Formats: sequence, structure tokens, C-alpha cells
Amino acid sequence: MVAESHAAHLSQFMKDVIADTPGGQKVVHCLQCGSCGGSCPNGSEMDFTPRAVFAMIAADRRDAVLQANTMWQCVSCYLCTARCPQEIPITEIMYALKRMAIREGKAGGSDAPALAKTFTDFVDRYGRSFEFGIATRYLLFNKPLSMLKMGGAGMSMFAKGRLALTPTKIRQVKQLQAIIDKARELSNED
Amino acid sequence: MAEKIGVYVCHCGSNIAGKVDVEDIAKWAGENLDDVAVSRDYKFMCSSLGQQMIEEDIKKEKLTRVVVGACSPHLHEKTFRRACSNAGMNPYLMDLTNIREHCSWVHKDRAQATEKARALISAAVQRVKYQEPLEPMFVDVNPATLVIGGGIAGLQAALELADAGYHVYLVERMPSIGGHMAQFDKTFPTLDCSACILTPKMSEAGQHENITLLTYAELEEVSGSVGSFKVKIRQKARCVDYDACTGCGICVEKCPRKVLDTEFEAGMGNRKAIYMPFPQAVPRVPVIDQDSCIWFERQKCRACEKLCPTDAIKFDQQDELIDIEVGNIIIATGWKPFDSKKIPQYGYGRLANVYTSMEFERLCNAAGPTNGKIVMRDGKTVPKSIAIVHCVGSRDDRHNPYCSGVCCMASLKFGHLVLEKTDAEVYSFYIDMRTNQKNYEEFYQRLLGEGMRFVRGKVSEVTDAARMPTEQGKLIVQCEDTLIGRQQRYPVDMVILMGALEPQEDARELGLKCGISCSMDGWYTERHPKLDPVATMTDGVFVAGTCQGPKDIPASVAQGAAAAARVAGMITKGRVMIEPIVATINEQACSGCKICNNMCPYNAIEFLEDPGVSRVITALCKGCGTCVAACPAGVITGAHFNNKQIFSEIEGILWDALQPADDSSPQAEPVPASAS
Amino acid sequence: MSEQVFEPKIVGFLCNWCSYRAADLAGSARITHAPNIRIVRVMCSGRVDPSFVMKAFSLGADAVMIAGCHPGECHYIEQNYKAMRRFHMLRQTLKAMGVEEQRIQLVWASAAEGQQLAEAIDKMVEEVRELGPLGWSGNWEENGERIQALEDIVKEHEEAMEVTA
Amino acid sequence: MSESAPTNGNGNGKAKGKLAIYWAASCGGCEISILGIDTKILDVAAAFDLVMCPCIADGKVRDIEKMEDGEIDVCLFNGGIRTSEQEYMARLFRQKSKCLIAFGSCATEGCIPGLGNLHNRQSIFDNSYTSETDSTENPDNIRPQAVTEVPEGSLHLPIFYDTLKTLDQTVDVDYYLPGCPPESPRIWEAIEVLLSGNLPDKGATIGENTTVCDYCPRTRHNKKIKEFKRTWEVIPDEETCLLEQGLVCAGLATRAGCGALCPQVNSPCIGCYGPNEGVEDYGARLLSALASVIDSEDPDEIDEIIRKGIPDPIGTFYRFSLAGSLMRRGKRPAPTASSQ
Amino acid sequence: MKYAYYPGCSLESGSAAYDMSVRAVIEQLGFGLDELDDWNCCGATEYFSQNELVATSVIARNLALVDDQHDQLVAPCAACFLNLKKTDKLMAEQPKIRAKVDQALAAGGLRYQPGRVHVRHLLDVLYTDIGEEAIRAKVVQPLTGLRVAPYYGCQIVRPLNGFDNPEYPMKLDEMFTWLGAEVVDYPVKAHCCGGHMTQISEEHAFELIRRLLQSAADYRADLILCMCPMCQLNMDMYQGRVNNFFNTKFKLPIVYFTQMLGVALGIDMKKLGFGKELVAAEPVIRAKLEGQMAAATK
Repeated sequence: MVAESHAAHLSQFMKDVIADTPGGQKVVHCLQCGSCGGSCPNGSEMDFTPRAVFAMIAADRRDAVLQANTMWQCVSCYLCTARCPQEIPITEIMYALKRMAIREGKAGGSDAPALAKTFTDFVDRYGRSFEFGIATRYLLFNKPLSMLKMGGAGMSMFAKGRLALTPTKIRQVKQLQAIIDKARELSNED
Repeated sequence: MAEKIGVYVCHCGSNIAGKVDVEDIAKWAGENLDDVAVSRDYKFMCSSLGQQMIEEDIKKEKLTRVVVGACSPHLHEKTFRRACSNAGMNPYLMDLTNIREHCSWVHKDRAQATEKARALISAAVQRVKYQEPLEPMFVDVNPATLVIGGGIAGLQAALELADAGYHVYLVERMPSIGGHMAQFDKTFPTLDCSACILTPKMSEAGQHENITLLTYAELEEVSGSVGSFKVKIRQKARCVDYDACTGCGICVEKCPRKVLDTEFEAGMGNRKAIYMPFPQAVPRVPVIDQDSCIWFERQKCRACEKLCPTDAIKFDQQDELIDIEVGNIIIATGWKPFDSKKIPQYGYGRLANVYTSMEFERLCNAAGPTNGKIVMRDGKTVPKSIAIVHCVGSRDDRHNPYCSGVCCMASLKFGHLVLEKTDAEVYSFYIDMRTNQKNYEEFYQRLLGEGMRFVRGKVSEVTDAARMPTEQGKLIVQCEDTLIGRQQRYPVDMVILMGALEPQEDARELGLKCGISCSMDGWYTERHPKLDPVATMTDGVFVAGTCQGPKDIPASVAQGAAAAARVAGMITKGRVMIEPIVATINEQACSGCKICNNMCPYNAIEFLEDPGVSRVITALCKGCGTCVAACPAGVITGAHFNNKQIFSEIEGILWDALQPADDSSPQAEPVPASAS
Repeated sequence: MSEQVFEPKIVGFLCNWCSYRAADLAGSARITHAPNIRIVRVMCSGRVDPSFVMKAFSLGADAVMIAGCHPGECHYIEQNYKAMRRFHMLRQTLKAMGVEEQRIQLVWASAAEGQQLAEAIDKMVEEVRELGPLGWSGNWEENGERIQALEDIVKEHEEAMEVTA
Repeated sequence: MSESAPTNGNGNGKAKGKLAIYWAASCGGCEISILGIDTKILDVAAAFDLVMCPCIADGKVRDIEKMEDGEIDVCLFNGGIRTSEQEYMARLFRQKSKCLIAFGSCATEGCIPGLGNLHNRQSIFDNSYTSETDSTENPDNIRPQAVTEVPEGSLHLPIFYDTLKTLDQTVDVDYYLPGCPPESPRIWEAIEVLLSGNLPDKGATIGENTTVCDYCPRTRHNKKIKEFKRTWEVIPDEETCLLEQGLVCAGLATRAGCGALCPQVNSPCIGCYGPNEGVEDYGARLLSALASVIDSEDPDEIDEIIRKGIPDPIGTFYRFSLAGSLMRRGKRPAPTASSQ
Repeated sequence: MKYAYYPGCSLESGSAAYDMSVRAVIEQLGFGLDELDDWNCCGATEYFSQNELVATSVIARNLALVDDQHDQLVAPCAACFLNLKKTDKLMAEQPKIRAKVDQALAAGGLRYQPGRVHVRHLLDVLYTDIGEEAIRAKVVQPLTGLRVAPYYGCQIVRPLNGFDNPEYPMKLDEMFTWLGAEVVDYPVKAHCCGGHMTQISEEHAFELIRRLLQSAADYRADLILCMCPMCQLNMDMYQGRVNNFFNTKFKLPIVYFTQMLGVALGIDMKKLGFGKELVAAEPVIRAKLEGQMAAATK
């Protein structure tokens, strides 16, 4: 826990990250040991390892971090979190960085935000996700080429009865939407 | 009779006066608090002039009580008690209240700090009125000492005391003294042979006329207190007559049962069912491991008994309880290695060529199972590359948050031994290299020069899952090289895990027996981390070596000697003062309800069957006051912390909190006149 | 003290061996914390008599902190467990009297935990500030009508006398 | 007031002393207990003129009012102070008596009426006068009024206080005689002390300085409690300490005087004789002792043991002594409005 | 108290085989599992990437839908399990989040008291609540001779599972020894399958998938057991493309552990959803178990 009295000395970026991550105050205790960067299944593809990102957060290098691919390369496998000797909730910080990057319009380099948006749009509308719709719409708008490559496997999936062509809709979709609307409204208050 | 109280408020230079208006408080106390006869402030109350001022006031003004507002009683209570004593006042009629550490140093606002200091002074003035004169108690110190643990720290302590002419009982759980140091090959940074410097000390202890060696023995029970402890030791059955045995070793040689030696050889070698842990063992008397002996298993064999030239084998030997009396106890029980299986991603126990540091110590020890040849588990292949993994279970909130201190240097030592004995490449995976003792940094420099490779990064995993042909059949160490910021994979043949030093499994239990406590991480708590590092909160019980926290050999030796010096001081003085802060039971009023008896972990409250009341055995009482708070009849009094004193202190501390119109006191009432 | 902000008065009963020293350490490390706590030293949290706590409340304290060594680390081996048991019983009893749970807190702080103790104090001060004053010392005052009623009785009796006289 | 002994009228040729007995917020049991001294009442009558005792003899307030200050030698005052009239009477007797004795649990520590201190006037009246409660029929919702206007003028009723106070929270008290009620033999012993002239220090409790356990014949061993039991849950073993059987027996904190009547008939002590000598707060003592021997080191389990076994901590620890305790009462919402 | 069942979106379509086998196995074991009425999507990782409060509120709706008759919520999908558990924990530990989620739920007329529902993974329920004895007793077709590689993936075992070692889980390994299978103790059983990376940056994902297939193949596994729809999808659907990309020849069937459990319990393979996987499992299983299966059917 960071003592309140010490929080004043942290970089603004650090303060923001802490504020946006449940349990995020642990990040100030990063030892720079690198067990996160070493463990990450995608670590070799990251612009900066999580460890480096934490150092950059402490140094207030906001743009460099939010424009990096690091958090978009995160697959949420939580291996770093499980191994961090300082018990920093690293995966949660990655989520926070994703949200900040989207909010601040810096998430240019990755397709992940678009996939996320497509996905949640469907859930907003139907209450369930819809693999076929998500895949086609996302690929259509973002990766028309890869749709061709995917074609074969997609067709096999379809043939095996594994791709539904119509979405399932929950009964009380209105209730869900009311909850989502309220949550959006509340999150805009901050 | 009203008391005459002197109030002394210290400036402590600007330490207090900078945040607290001490002059105003002194003036206020003099004018507003009942029974205050003198009230002064002064630059440095603890200086000889400050003390003199108090002494003179006591004499001239005939003060009956003294309140000092200054620093923590842990710092200067003794000082001011002495001043009062000098002036002929009983020292327990003084109260030191802490307006520095608890007030001026921690509060920002001057007005608020002053208000708080005022409350603290007011509390002390109210309290001191009810303080009672107390006489310190003295007990004689038994000159014999118990040392628990025969590792290097315990050995050092025992030898120092024995050489000074005092008797020592040295108790060791294992069949031989020597401890972990006996298992090591070389010692850093000098690289001298561990056994060569340790064994002379062991044999000296074994032969010393002032040392009673009790090996293969454990502490059973401790009672009594500083000066006169009564101790029960369990001498485990060796099944060998200690006096008859000559240590010839025929029994060991002829014993048909081989077992894996998980103790001395750390699982790297075997021993017999009857064994001495190692050739230089002291005493040279073997023990029979009853769990492995064929006789104990199925009543067959007895080869050792038949062959023993002195008929020393005694299968029917039983555990024995030995009673001893000592004046002081030194605990030097050391450490145990971290269980590396707790970190499965390092593969220990699953991947054959992952070793613990203790295993590697035995592997490269000339007297070890491979005669010092560094080979892999197959017993023949010499590794071409070795990875040393630091901080295994140390500096890790999931295991031990502390730094084990010695592993960096031990890895350098391993690196050196590997480079000296093989052509292998050695990688050291570290977070921070910690080499901050005499000649340690120089040793690090030396290894840099010898070609040991250092990678800054905590190892993420050790795996046999190859990703490319060069990794096939290797152990791959994966980590982030934090200095270049990239994930890296290092294929090696052998991995050494530098496991943390951990407190002994039963450290807490032993601590309980001796009345000392462990910190959160399980190491024994010293009385003061800087100024009193070998004493404990229990008088007469000292700690030395790694049982107090991870440390290297020089520090363990220094602590062993320091503990011995403290004990020698006590013995020389001959008697020890005990604070008279103890509980007493008003036996007339006690109804014998037996609530208090079990409250006391020191068994200091006895129940007297005949009158049916309880009584405090003053010599055993440590003064915690738990029984005082528990007594339902209110007939137990805690000296210096009795109810009246504390109630008054609470009244004083809340002097400004009482509502102005309190109609509880009948006197303050507007009494309507009755018709007359 | 500012007029607007309520400054709670908290009495702390601190164990001589751990939390009192933690407060000392907070001092030597200059770890600033709220000045609202006033510390009474006891040899052990096991010495804390529930009546000390009640006394403090009845005299106007807004809250009481009891601090001792961590469970398993008691200087007197196990007495802090007794403090813990009493604390729970006391808290239930005070709750039945209407004293909010946050006003009586049990804190574990070893001699090394100056920072933690300071944080616990600050946290407690904020929680109590939120609750507002307890004001127990005025809790049994009757309102002004009491004096009036007493005077009425006296007067009535005087009148009655006069009639009989 | 206590400097001189009450006049000894025991055949010394001196004038008989004056004795007053009064009740405020109490049940009358104390008077019955006085009568329990049996034929010794004649000795009392020989020594004292009874100037007031509403329960058993006639007496007029105005006669008392007319007395000189200190004219009454001994006043045995039972009951707590709940109304303005009771407070007036307490003050009156204080003024007119040389020796004012808080007599019985209500006067010394509030007793059962003192449990009303968990409420205030408003809630007590609501409970007593609302038709919604089963036992009350009050369709017009009539409430007692402090002042009622009638053609003849204003009628006054005493006002009812939010908080019941003990006698010594109201006026200065010379001696205390605890018990609910004080046992008759103890009353006689106290009277003997008063008659002897050999008086204890002012403020003393006339009684023993030990607890009920001293008189309890049960055997005691180690106290370790895993579960507090309610009386109906077990038939206790007759030999062993009741507390050790899990029953909340208050004998260990309760002043001796009764001779351990309840434990002897297999029923736990409920604490009617109040705290032992020198104890500031009876409930805190009992609470501390009982909590200390709970056999658990786990905070959740401890909470559970307490919640299950002692669902009503005030009723358990402060049945007789809430008003006289350090806390005195439960938290009061806000002083009630002036209308009764 | 009873168990509520939260299948999750994938089990409705792409991973119907998982759903079928779960229901079949549960029925065979005589265990009650009531599908949560009108549940909604857990949002996978996608809501959390955009808006934490919306993410938790969407998930909390499911927790709020669990009625008083049920106090356990069983999820077979890794993401669903983690999200449900994480939301319960966030609500319990973060008062600020809880206050807002409460408000959001209230907008839908719902309420959830954190801690009321125990979120459980199916494996945990099978392993712990049903247990070795009951399962062993129902085995009619031991999997003797079949080498299975249990694959746990990431989100089930980390970081909130509380029922197995997050680094080197063993519960599935143990369960399959009860069934008589030869369990392959290979090092990557809790490594990541790439998750949604296949959608975003497939080459990277292919490498992650390759590592898993490679290690299982190195250890001569006949098939991989998985317990998450995403893992199954990645390793099964993309196996061909991984082979093309790396020029490898993996032909490892990827089946849900419940499917193989079903086989051991003697349930008809059709009822267990076999045949929906792209790398056919049935021939491998039949080949290994042939003699015994024939014996069992006699």
C-alpha cells in the first residue's frame, strides 16, 4: 500500500494508473525484476515489456506507453500476475492502459480495440455474443483479406454446426441495456 | 495529603519546541493543573543540567512527584528515574510522557501539536499522583549457561563462555555439532575450506572441560526466569552407549542398510542406518536411525551389536530427560533451506538437473558424494553450461519478502568453483547483486574477470519445452534481460536454485518455550534491531546467528561472541535487577473463581487449594497485566499500571473533552430549595 | 483547530513492546499522521480492561484504538489473543449501546511498523470524522424542562403549605 | 453527615432516632426484604421512629419538608431516579438526613428499571401507550401530560426523564447496600452496624469484599469456553462450575451476600448483588473475564461464539447495572421534545 | 444449496460439444445443474478493455440473477469463470466499484450482495464436490492405453481459482488417472493458447499454438484435453493453418475433458458431441481403446 502521504510524489501518469486499477497502488513497489516480461507468452512481441512500462509510468512517459503495443499484445493469461514477486496486478494494469489509450485516442496501432468494440456492440444489442456476426463484421471492416484466408476453416466450422448464423437474444435485453446505460453514465461522471 | 508535583517540559533543542509551544505548556500546567508545585521548560531536560534542575527542585521544593514531558520512555525513562533517585525520591514516582516521537515529530500543525502535548502532560500529572513507590527486585545469576544449537554461532558462544571459565550446556538436535557450515565446501570470499576452519572449533568444544555436549538432544521445557532457569532436555536414544563407544566405526562399516541421506548430504548421497553424519563429527559416537534400522523394522540383523568390540550398541536405550539449571540461555538454532518445489516453474523435483544450492554445495565438496566432481544427475556427464538462479523464495511476497543476504555471494562462490573445475559457462540471473561486506565487492570483481556471465532479470521459468533445435535436450532458462529489455532464453545443462534461508520449522515453538517471539517472517525478534541485537524481550534469553535473520559466517560468529559477552557480563555482576512491575492478588478478597490461573502463559498464578484462592508467584510474573484485566472481582492489582493510575491518566488525557454541562455531579446542581 | 472540521479525539491504548514502539518509530522516521490520537501506554494489549475503553468514551473520547503485537508475536507469548477476545466481546456490547463499530478498533502493529500504525491512525481518524462526534459525556443530560419541573414541584409544595397554613 | 453516628435509641435513655424509608423507581421488593428481618423489626422499632415508609406506613411529604436539615438519622432510599418528583424526593431526603443510604440495586446501580436507558422517554412512552402493542388498549392515544389545564387551574405531573439515574448520580450518598433485593440477613447486619456507631468510611458499601464464587460449593477447574449456552439448552451437572459448563454464570463478578443461592439450585448467577468492592464497572469486569476464557484464536470464530451465545450483551452484562455503569445508557438519538 | 449452471455464449454455438458433454456427464453422475435463466454474455476480455464499470455491471447481472435456491454458479468456460469470480471479488473488495455497480444493477431492478454466490469452475466441482470415489465408481470404460495431455490454459488456474496451483495445476491430471488414462506431464499445460490473438495478430498466435502442440507431441500425447472453448478453438480450428505456417504435421485431436470423461462413463460418443472437432478424435480414441471398447459393449 502506498501511504497517502507519499502519493503526492508520484508522477501524474502513475497516479492515473493507480486510480484506474483496482489494487493498482502495488505498482509503485515494482522491483524491476522482469519476471513479468520473462513470463509473458507474447513478451517477445511487445514494444516494451511490462517491467519497462512500469518504469516508464514512473518516469511519466505517458504518450510512449499509451501508443505502445504492449497492452494490446496482452492475452490476459495472468501468468505475469501469478509470478510477480511484488504481487502487482499486472494484467489489470494492462486493462487500465487499454482503457486509457482508447479514452485518450492513442490506441492507433492495434486492431484489438476494433475487435473489442465489435464484440461489445453485439452484446449490448443481444445480451449474448455472436461469433459468426462478430467474426464477419470485424473482419469485413478491419481485415477483409484475412477473411479469405479464414474462409476454409470458417466453412468447416459451419459444416460441423459450430457457427450459428443467427444471434441468440436474451429475454430481458431491455434490463441489460438499462444496466449498461447506467454503468456508462456513471463511468462518465469521473 | 495533596501531592507536590514538578512538571518539566523539554525543548529538545528545536525537536520539540519547533512544533510544540513548550513555554506556554509549562506555564499552563503550573497555573491550571491541581497539585503542580513547580512547572518549568528547559532546552535539554536529559542533559546533566536538566537533571540537576529536577534534583534540586525535588530537594528544595519538597516535590513528591515528577512529570517529565520529553521523548520516549524507551529512551530516557531510566535517565529521569535515576535523577529522582539521586534526589532521594523513589524512581517510580516519576512519569515520562512522550511529546517528541508521539507528537512534535509527527504532527504538522503547531497549534494541534501543542494541544496534544498539553493533553499528554495533563494525563501524566493525573497519573503520577497515584503512582506508588516500588522497590526493584534482584535475583542471583546461576553462572551456567544453556546454548541451543551447535552451528557456528552456538559454537562460538559456547567456546567464548567456556574459555572465560563458565560452564556451558551445548544442546544440538543432530548427532554431531557443526551445523550447516560443516556441509559447505568453501567459504566466500576467501575461499578457505569450510571444514578446515570449523573442525578445530568443533573438537575444541567436544573436549572442553567447561562444556557439556548434549548432541542428538532437544529442548523439552523451560521454566523459571533470568538468573535461574530450569530446563528439561530430551536426550534422544542413540542406541549406542556414549561412554563405551570408542568411535572405531566398525558398526557403520558393517551395517547392511543404506539409506538416502537427506540431512547432511542434502539427498545427494547415502548413509547407513547406524551412522555418524560425516567423518569429522563431534562427538565420534554414531547413532542408530530407528526408522531405517533392520532390527527395529523386523527384529533381524543386529550386525552392529555382534561386531562392536566394546559392546556399546544398546537397542533398548530409551529417550532420557535431563534436568539442568542455568542462569541464561543463548538460542542459536540457525535456518533451514527453502523448499524449491514451492516454485513449480523452476522445475525442481521434476527436471533432473535442477539443483538446490545445498545439493550443489555437496556436489562440489571434495568430501561429498562425487568427491567434488561437478557432474550431472547421471553421475558422469560434466555440464557445459550452468545457470545460477538468484532469489528463489527470497524477495518474493508469495514466499519470503526479505533478502536472504548470502545467496549473491554464494553464487559467486559457485561460479568460481565451476569455472575452476570445469569448462562450463556460468550464468548468474540476479535482480540486484548484493556484495556489501568486507572484500565482497572485490570478489564480485574477480568473478567478472573470470568470465562468469551476469544477466539482470529474475528467472521466469526453467523448462524442457524446446522451441528450436538448439534447445533440444537442454534446460531452457527463460527471463527478461532487463538491461536490454528483451525476453531471452538460455539453454543450459544444469540449473542451481539459490533458495532462501528460512526460519527453522519449529522456531516459533521453541521461542514459545523460552518466552521469546518471532517477527512476521518467523525470525526471532531481538530487543532492539540496532542497539541491542542479541538480547531479546525476555531477560536472560539471547539469540545469535541466523535464527535471528539471514546472515553469513562472519556475522554469525560475531553475534555468537556478542551473546556470550552479554551473558558473561550478567554472570560477573552476579545478580540481576527485575522491574517490580508485577501483579498481586488480594488473597482476602479472592474467591478462587480460577479465571486468572489459565491467563498466565508463565504459570505465575498458582491456586492454593486450602484457602481456595489464587496467588501470584512474583518471581515468575512478567507484568503484562492480562490477569489484572481479567479478574472479574477486581482483586488483582498490577503495579505501576493499576486501574486508578490508568483511569486518572484517561481523565487527564481527555481534560478538554468533557462537556461543560455535566449534571452528573450533584454539587454542580442548582438545587431548588425545598419548602421550609 | 478549525471551526468547520470536526477533530475527533481518539484515545489509543498501545502495547509497550510493539505498537508503542511503532509510534516511536513513526516519530523517529518523521512519518506524519493525524494528531487526534492520544496515547496511553500499557505493558500489553492484554492489560486493556474494557472499562478503560468505556471510561474514555464516558469522558468524551470519540473513539478508542487498542493496538498490540501481531497474533503469534506477543511479547508475552499469547496475551494479545486475550485482548482480541475481549475486544470482540466489547465491540458487540458497545454496539448494543449504539456505539458504531468504527469507534473501537483493534490494530496489530509490530515495533517495526511505524508506517502501518500511522496509516491505521489516519484511516481511523477519517472514519471517525465521517461519523461525527460521539458526545457520550452529554448523553445523559436532561433538557431544560427538568429544572423547570423541579422548580414547579417546589412551588406547588410551597403553595400547598400556604393553603394548609 | 456521616461524622456523627445515628442516635442510638437502644435503651440508653436517649431519644429514639428517626428512620425514613423511601421508594423511587423500584418494585417494592426492598421493603418486603426489610420485613423479612422478621421479629428483629421490633428492635428496629425500638431504636427508631419511622417517619416515612410509603409501602408500609403513613407519612406525609410536607412533614418531612418541615423538618430541620439533618433531622432524620437514617434514610434507606430504594429505587432509581426516573422522574422529577423522584429527584425532588431524593434531594429532600438528602437535605433532611444525616445518613442517606442507597438501598438495593435500583438505588445503587439502576437495576431493571435502568435497562430503560437503552431507550428514551419517547420510545418508552410509544411502547407503553400505543394501542399497537398487544397489551395496550388506548384507542384515543392518550399520553400523560406534564401539565393539564382544568377549570381549577393547572395540574402538574412529574416529568419523565430520558435517563434513569442512580441515587448517587443525583445526590450525595453516604453508604450503599446492594442486592435485588438486599437479603434480609444482610439488612439486619447493616442495621447492626448503624446502631453500633462503628461506621465505615463514607461511600463504603456495607457488605462483603468477595464474590459469589466464594460461597459456591461447585468445583472449579480450568476455564476454557468454546460455546456459551443458554439455560434452557442444558441440564447442568451439579458438581462442576456452571461457567465451565458453558453457562453464563455471573457469580465470579458479583458481590457475595446472597450465599450463592442460585448456583446452589443449579441456576447460574445473574448478578443481582452488583460489583465487588472497588470495581468501577460491573459489566466490563464480567465481560472481560468471560471473553478472556473463550477458547479460540480466530477472530471470526470468536465473533461467532459471542453472537451465538450472548445475543443480548447488555442484558447479560448490565442487567442490573446499566444506569450505574460508566456508559450509563445507550446512545440517545436526540433529546426528546418537551411534551411528555 | 444447489448449483446453477452458466454455460456461456461459446457453449451455445461454437463449443456445443462442451455443453453437450457437460450435460451428459452431469446426468450420468446423477448431479443437479440448473441453467441460469436468461443469463447474458460475460464480455470475455473485451468490456474490460474499454470500460471497467460496464464490464463489471454486465457480469454482475448474471450473479444477481442467481436465485435464493442456488448458492453455487458453475461455469465451464475459462473467461466466464474468471470474469464472474473477478466481479464478485471486485465488488467485495472495492467499495467504490461496488457502489456504482449497485446503482447500475438497480437501474435494471437487480441487486447483488458480493459473496452470496460461489463461482466455481466445472473441473473444481467435478474434482472436489463429486470427487474421486463417485467418479471411479461410475467408470465403465477405462481409458487404459490412451495418452492424454491435460491442458489447463491460463485463466482458469490464475489468479483467482483457489482450487489448484496457478503455475502447475494437477487436478485434471489426477482425474484422468482415476479414469485409467496415461497422463502426460508436459511442461506447457498452463501456458497461453493465444486467446483472441488469432483474431488480431495471427502469426503471433500461431507460435503460441505451435508451442503447445509441439510439447504435447514431444511427450507423445494421443490427444489434448481442454476445458475452455477458446483453447479448443485455437488449437483445433487453427491446427491446419499452424501446420501450413510452420510446415509441421501435427494431427492432434483437441477434445473437451468432459467428452473423454463421458467416454469413460460409457456415454455414447454422439451424445458427447464428438465429430464437431476439425481434427477428428474418434478414430484415435477407437484405435487406442478398441479392444476394450469392444469388450465393454459385449
